[in-house]
Amino acid sequence: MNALKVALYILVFPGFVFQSLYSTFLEWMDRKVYARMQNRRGPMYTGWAGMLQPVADIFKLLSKEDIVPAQADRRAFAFMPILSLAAVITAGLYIPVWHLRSFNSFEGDLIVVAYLLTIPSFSLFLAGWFSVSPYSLIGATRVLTQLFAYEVPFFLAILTPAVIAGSWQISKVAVFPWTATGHWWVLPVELIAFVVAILTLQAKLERVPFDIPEAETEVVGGPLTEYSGKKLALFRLEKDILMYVGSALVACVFLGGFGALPPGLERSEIGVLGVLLGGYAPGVAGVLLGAVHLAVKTAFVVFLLSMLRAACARIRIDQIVRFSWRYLAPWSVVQFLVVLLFKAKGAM
Amino acid sequence: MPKAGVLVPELFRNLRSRPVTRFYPFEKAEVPEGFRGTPRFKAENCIGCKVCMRDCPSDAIHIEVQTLPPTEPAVEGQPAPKPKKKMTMVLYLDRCVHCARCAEVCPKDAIALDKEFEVAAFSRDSLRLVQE
Amino acid sequence: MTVTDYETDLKVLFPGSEVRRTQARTFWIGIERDALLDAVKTLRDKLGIRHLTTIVGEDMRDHFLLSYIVSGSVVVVLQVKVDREKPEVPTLALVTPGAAVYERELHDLLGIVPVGHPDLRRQVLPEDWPAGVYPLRKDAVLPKPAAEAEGGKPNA
Amino acid sequence: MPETIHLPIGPQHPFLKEPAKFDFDIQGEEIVGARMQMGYNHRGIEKVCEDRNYFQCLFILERICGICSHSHTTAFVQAVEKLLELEVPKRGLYLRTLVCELERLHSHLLWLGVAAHEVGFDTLFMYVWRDRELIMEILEEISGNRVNYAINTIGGVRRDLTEAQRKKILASIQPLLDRTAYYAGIGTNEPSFVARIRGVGRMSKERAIEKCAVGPFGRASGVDMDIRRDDPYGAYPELEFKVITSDECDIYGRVLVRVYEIVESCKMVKQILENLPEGDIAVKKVMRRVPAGAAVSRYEAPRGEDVHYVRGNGTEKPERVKVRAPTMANLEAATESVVGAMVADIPIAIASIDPCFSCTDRTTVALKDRKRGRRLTTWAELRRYGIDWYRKNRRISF
Repeated sequence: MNALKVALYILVFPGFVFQSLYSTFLEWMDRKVYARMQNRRGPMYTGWAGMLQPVADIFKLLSKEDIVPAQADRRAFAFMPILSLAAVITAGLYIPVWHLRSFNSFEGDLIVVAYLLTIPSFSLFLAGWFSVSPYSLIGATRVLTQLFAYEVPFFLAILTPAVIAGSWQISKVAVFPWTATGHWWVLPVELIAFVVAILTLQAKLERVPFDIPEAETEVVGGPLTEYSGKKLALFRLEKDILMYVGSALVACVFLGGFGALPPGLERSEIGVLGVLLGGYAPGVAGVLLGAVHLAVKTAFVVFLLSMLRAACARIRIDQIVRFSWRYLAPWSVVQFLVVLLFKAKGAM
Repeated sequence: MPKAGVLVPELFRNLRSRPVTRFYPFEKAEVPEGFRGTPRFKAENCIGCKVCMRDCPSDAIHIEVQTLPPTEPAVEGQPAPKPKKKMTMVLYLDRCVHCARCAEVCPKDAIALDKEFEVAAFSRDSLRLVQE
Repeated sequence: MTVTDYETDLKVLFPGSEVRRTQARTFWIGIERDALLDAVKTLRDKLGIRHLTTIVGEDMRDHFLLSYIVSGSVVVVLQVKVDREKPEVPTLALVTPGAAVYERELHDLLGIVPVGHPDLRRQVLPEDWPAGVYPLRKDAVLPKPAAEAEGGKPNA
Repeated sequence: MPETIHLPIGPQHPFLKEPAKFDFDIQGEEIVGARMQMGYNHRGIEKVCEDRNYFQCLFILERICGICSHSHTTAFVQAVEKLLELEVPKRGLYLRTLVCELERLHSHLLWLGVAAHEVGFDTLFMYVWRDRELIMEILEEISGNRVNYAINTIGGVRRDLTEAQRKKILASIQPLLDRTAYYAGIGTNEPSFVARIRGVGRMSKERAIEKCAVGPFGRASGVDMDIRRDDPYGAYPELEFKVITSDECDIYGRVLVRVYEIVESCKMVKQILENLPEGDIAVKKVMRRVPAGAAVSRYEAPRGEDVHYVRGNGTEKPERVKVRAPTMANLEAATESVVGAMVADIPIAIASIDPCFSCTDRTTVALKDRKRGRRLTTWAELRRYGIDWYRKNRRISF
């Protein structure tokens, strides 16, 4: 019975099926918002207002001819999309979707998720490396260079709320502002870390202005230049799910949670803001509200990402390294110091 | 001096305004007066001077002049009636560049360009227009 | 300096050649092949006319005529006759690097060899174009496409 | 010393809107060597013109390029008019110049959009192209079609401008100026965009002169050259305008030059429409036979100096037509300016001259294995192979 439940968790909710569907919805939203900001219409015809377009795109790719370059390492070439997809789905299982505790939650899952989210970058690098084409090679080295640029600020940023909450568990970090020991105003304190997290998440997702590894006009498709058919479809699905997991992670740790409290924590008085931003409800209502709450938060983060995509030009690889180490990393450290100062004063 | 996010107000303005994209295959754009579309032939005006053939830059027009056999027998003593001529224009639309030179040089206005702009086809044969 | 001043100066600088003026500010000067480099340098140093607009190659049937269009405040067309049997000219690419592309084009289309050109690759013709066929020569026999397009107008 | 990799770009590549081939030697992200190869768009138009009469040539030459189609016909008809010694009526010249300037507006806006797209700034690209429709609609209104206007004829223009059209164009100039000012603000203020164009693709004034660079590319390096002022034609002697130059010598300068040229062009369009003389638009009777002789005609196309050289021989057909498009003069220089920059700068640096390979080339090429130096296949073989493959494997015949 228990095994069946776990299988359901992994395959259906909050696992593969839910993640695929919700992430394609997020992709649709991203495309629609991006298009409207550019005064275009975006996807129109598949489903209501083109809602099924991302699904259709993936099915189209699945039905396309699959070509493997003659010089590429066939097994590694085929393995990379599966590896990265598996990594992001696993990471997604730790996101507290309907509940403030995911079924496999444990003390330290924040670290696990953060590490699992670096695997797609590495597999993308290896995918480019095994393709053996100049464009893939350049793209692959760019993936790695960019990884070194954004990874440290990203970690520093998402660990800041954890330090405040004094826990490495996503659900506890999420619910901390509404517990008896926490306060809702820890959320504005984390503002710098939130901005850094959004920027680095954009870099992780390789979207404008940080779509350097896949810059179409420069290196065609970057590491994915030689990919086609099913393998490319898997990579695309991975990209979508990565967007969902990344945004959901940022939303959870920075924007507060909603749902049932994990054991060992007590609830504080919920004010107006608490009701708006998160809070607590028991039973089925808690489950539903929790899920809706997370969906809305995630969509908000994706909206910010779309806006960032629309407002900028792509920068160069040397510029992102400089930007990251000159601004993002120092500011995350400053945020850390601020938080430590608060903690030392006993304010939290 | 560079300022971050200069485009953001415009982004929000556009988010609220109506998109400018037209639903092309369903809503067609109006072409202006004097649009140069497909050359159309009026056989009754044509005198068979073939100036259009001479000046067509892409060699897309072919005018055939066919002399029809007289319908009435010639009457003794009177001048023979002028033989009637039948004009046919073969237009190779796959070659036509829509420059309207034919319409411009035609002395009798036997060629005029219509407003048809969706002239793509799957085979060249369907682009060979015989107009009488 | 007015256009007339240029005319006087050009007549002084090119005493052996006829300086013909047309179209308000264009001067046509016929010069010898070997005098070309000096002429370009003279124009550049004495009159400040240094922008090489283009080089036009023509097949005049008994000889080739190259027109070097050099411009500044006025346009000077230096016309050089080239022997059909020995189609060679000194290269300008070392004096005016911008001339390199035009000389490559001449070499492709007319078969005129700019002697001393640093990089004489093919410029416009395909790599499987037959050697020795120069399309802009009047006597060139051009390869016809092997197949006709189906349904199209028959080739005359 | 890192390993040098050979990076081929083209003939097909997302950043190339038309086929051309570039070979770069790169070490990591840095470019250490650059070569280019044109000819993928060579259509033999110069040869074709020898076999056509002057009016046919006119329309063939118009199809050299989709963006600067009016440039080529104007340069050509000017040369023929010189040979025929025709005096074009004032109104004809003004209308011709009007289309010239409208074409420059639409070309520069197009370029700004493409440049933004090359650095991934798609939002600016969409906005600019949306507002470019203003100009496209005006051109459509005047000439009938959007791309090849076919407005020129030997001895004048083919269509007159009605009073209603004149008013309509005048009304749409001000919104366009406002939008241009806004884009100038975005182009110089958005940090990510400025970071990509400032100091990139440098070309010194000396090198630009040596390489005979023309147009906005040369002017952005401080080469003060503009055919409209130096060798005036059309209605330009009677118009007031500034020649925009910049000493930035980089892509930033080229953006500035083009944006301010848009403003100048708007002013010129206004002047033309306000002072449009009455009268004929074309010479009534034009000789079909052009006397023997040669004429050079220079024209300031949106991309720079466009030159046509026409030699008549007393018949209806020209003896020789030579076209030198502005991209031809700039492309080598632009390729050179990339050396020392980074791979990411290639698209924007090449695009900064607004390359138009259709203009520059006027056939096809075999694939060649560079390492082993042997020919792999010709286009004809490749085409045959493709057809056979599909017939065999997909049962599709062509």
